[in-house]
Amino acid sequence: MTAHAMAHGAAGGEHAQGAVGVHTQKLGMWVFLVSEVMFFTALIGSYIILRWGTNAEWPEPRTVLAIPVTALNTFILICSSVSMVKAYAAAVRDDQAGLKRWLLLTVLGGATFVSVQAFEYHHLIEKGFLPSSGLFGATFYTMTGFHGFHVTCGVLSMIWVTIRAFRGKYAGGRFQGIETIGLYWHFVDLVWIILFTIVYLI
Amino acid sequence: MTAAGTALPGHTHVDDRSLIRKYVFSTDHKIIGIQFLFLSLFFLLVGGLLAMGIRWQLGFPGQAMPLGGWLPEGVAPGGVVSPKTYIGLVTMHGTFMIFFAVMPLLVGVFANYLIPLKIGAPDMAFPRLNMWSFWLMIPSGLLMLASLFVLGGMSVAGWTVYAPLSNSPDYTGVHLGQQLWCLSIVIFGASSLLGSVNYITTVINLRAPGMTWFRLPLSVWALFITAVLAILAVPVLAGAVIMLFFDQTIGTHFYLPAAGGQPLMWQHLFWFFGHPEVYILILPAMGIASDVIANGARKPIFGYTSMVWAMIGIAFLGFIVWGHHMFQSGMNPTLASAFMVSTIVIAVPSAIKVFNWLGTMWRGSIHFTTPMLNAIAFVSMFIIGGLSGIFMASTPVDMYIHGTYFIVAHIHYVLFGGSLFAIYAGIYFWFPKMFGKQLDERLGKVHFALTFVFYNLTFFPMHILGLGGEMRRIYDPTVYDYLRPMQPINVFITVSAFLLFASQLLMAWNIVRTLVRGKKAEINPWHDCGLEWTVPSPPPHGNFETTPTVYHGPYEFSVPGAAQDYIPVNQPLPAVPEGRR
Amino acid sequence: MHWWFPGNASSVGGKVDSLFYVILYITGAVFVLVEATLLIFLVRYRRRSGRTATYVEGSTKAEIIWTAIPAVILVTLALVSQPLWSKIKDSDTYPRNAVHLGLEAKQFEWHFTYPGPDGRLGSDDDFLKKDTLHLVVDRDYVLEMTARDVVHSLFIPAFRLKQDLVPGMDIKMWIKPTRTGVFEMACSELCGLGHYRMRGVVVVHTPQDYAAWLVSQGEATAADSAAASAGAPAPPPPPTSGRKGAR
Amino acid sequence: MDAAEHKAPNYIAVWVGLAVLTVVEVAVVYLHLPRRLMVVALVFLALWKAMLVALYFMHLRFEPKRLLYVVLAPLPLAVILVVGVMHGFRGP
Repeated sequence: MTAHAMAHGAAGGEHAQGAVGVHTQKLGMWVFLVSEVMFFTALIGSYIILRWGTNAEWPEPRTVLAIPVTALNTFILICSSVSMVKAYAAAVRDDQAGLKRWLLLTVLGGATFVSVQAFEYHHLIEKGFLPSSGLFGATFYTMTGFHGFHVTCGVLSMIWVTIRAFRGKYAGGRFQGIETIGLYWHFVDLVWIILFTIVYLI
Repeated sequence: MTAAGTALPGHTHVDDRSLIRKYVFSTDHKIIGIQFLFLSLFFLLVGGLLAMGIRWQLGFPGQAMPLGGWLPEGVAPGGVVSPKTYIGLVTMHGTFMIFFAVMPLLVGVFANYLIPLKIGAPDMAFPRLNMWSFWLMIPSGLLMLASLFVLGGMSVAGWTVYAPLSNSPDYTGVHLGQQLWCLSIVIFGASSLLGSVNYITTVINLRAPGMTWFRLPLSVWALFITAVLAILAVPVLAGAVIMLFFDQTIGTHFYLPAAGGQPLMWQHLFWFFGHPEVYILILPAMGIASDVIANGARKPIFGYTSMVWAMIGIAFLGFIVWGHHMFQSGMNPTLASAFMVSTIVIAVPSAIKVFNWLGTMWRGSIHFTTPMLNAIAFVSMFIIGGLSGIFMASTPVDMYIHGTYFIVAHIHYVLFGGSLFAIYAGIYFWFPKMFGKQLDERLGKVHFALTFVFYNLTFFPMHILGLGGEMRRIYDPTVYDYLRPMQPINVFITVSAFLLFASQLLMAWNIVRTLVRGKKAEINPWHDCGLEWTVPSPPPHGNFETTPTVYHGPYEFSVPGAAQDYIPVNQPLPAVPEGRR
Repeated sequence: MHWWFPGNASSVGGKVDSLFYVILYITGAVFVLVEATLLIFLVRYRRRSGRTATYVEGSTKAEIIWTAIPAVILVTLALVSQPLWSKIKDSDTYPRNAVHLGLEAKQFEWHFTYPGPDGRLGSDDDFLKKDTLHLVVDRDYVLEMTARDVVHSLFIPAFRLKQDLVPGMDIKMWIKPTRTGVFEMACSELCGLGHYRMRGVVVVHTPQDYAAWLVSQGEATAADSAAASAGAPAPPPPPTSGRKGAR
Repeated sequence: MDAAEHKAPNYIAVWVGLAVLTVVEVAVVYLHLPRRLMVVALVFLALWKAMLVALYFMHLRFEPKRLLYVVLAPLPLAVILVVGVMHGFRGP
């Protein structure tokens, strides 16, 4: 939507604005996310297939997983999504202080999410719920594990982006990088919204 | 690594990058394409060597292989291929050829090299990601190579690694080999993903002024559509393989029925990737062949628009036909019928393409250059591969020929007769641009003729074997009474295959000799219209001094009223003719 | 001589074969036409001095023709294939009075379960035979198949039948032999190191021979078999006539 | 430039919306509704939340239509895959 005037500076120079009317970096990220959708389709699809496509026995997720904690964690991830989008809004306004503050909050939110997930894993494993504990264990750890891996990657790149922000790399309207990484961040949030519902609640 | 750079002829332009940046960790799409070229030709050789092992055992079961005595006792006791080694060879031949030879040859080499040059861009949209796409192939390939030598042996589950055979060492004794296979494929998926993101973004956003969608060369269209297929299909494979890896390592049971898992789910996920993969392996070949045929016939491509729509149709339908690999798998027979219909429908766009190639040659002025010869071979062999596919599409007939040598013949008519001939056409065609030197035409034609003959002698008889009921992937067909009379065919195939392999060395020799002391190539040796032929050979870093402007479609050959029989796309058409593009 | 289909010996084989020949003739004709056209074009339109290529961009009429014709032919093929397919693979259409046999595949062995004198599978008098399937000619059978370890595939070339056996799934296949003799069966899905030697045979008997075989196996009394047939020859060597015959 | 630049969506409102929907989701689970109703409600709520994120946080509402097509491309394939495989297993 926004970055038209700032198209330069990214790889490709004068070509940055192309036929779809979308910045090259943003388009690239979207194409990448499309493939991520297919990756999670394989994992989530397998879960759906194994749980509802066959006659396998399936425990009530509530009886195994702690829903209140995870609901809180979901809320934390949503908050980090909001802080991300606020960081982006600040970058568009060239409000550098706001950008740094919101980015730090985002990193914090993401890191908290991963920590809570690690805590949850630890707890579940102590209870004896393992990847080898039937299909539910297998699908649960695979899906949430790969989501957690994505969040971790997101946190790491967000730390890198924050460092760059402190160095003033996004000043003067060069905010395309913030929007691009933001897309990834929101996508991870979106996947979690789906996962939380179909793995924990249903 | 591949020492691609060292063989490059000297650059004259000013370029202040260090040698390592220029030739090893280069972000230049042309260098990356050339790196892919040498890497995948190496794997083509590996895959070919493995095939020779397979053929020896099938032609002369139980006899010591020439040089087989050099192999360790565990692999080939007394020089004879053991059953385990045999299935390993079958598995790794397929794996190397599909993932590490043909796919990178088509996508890694030609998409990288051609897309920016042909659309008038200075480089890919994300040059650094592009570099990573190549450098991820290295660990992926190394892991796959390493899996040949690890404890427990290489994967023996076929290139389709059907679960549960691949799930557990209980069934085959293979553990590390299969795990490395999985890791390698996941890394391969990441590499392919980075490449595809680049190709798609580049084609959408970096086209030069005037290079509209329907002025794109068909090769670029094909590579673009291929990238779309890859981006949608490869992640599914990655997901499926990761679950397989977990089954092997951390005790999950995705595909193990004992704990409620579903072996058929592997087949579904694999073929959901696998069938688009088939088109990933053939669409770029179609695109390359289209470019070369228009050039060789000195005529515009017949029905350019329908060629584009046929490819789009193939890509779309390619996602709803995966079940035809599983007709006999115990899948719901009603669903199989649905897959039969979609499979049969997908033959139509393929037919359209063949007719359009014929239409392109009709009333042309066909120059029998080496690239053109290979492209013609591509068309004629693809016809056979396409027609033999119809037998499998019909579910009752498939019941008999499924899993027999008929399938092996079919896949090789499509992947060797189709893809590889087009790859050869592409290499002969663009080699002068890549290296600034012209491959020896005479040697090229000899190579073509020998390949064409021995290729057909190798693979055509496999149809007969299949109809006689010979199963694929069996170590020793002479175990069966009804197969024994056909053993002479196997011997014949084996001899032909050896000669086919030997013929390929001619090409290797041609490449090496040309690189060392080849004839210097002109800027536009084939008198082609594409943008890549308007820049020096090899093109400088950044490709174009000024961004070119495109005035018309890619195949303006023999335009009436024009001074020469081709009009480069960056020159306007003469005023009169009725051709609009 | 043996470089083609093994002689057919089942109720569906003839239909599969004729469908194959239909496709072979169609594709063969297309093959000859298209490749001949290609060759003619290559000769006729080769580069010659004094002749230039004609600038043609395409023809909508031609495109429509060569889209429509293959489409019609192919859809017809699908329509022709569909009923035969359902008849072979859809277990709802199998004959009601068919004899049910069990088959469990494990690595490199076929375990066939026979219903015994009571004719019902799953009762005490069931008996098991490895790697050999004994059938009576012209009788309907339904194989109830599963696999113990990995995916196998039962392939009886002379019957033109093939069906994967998947662990955890029960799959039924209808068989009706039409000719006596001994026919080989194989596994056609890679199932491990011994895949190539997962061989078995189908012995198709006349009713009398079958009864005698049952007696010889101790699975039926002479009285039972006498009821089924008159005068069965003593220990019956499997008939060797028609062995994988291509007659 | 385009619309979004001028009227940036109210991100806080979206955030509140997401938070409320999450609470409703958890409530639905503990309400002991009939199973089928619960599943339908949960799927509906999850899709609603996902839409909010995609449309506002990822700005899809303000992007050109053509980008939307790119983004939506995999969804039918995902449905085809899951539905296809589930039908692939023989009926009970």
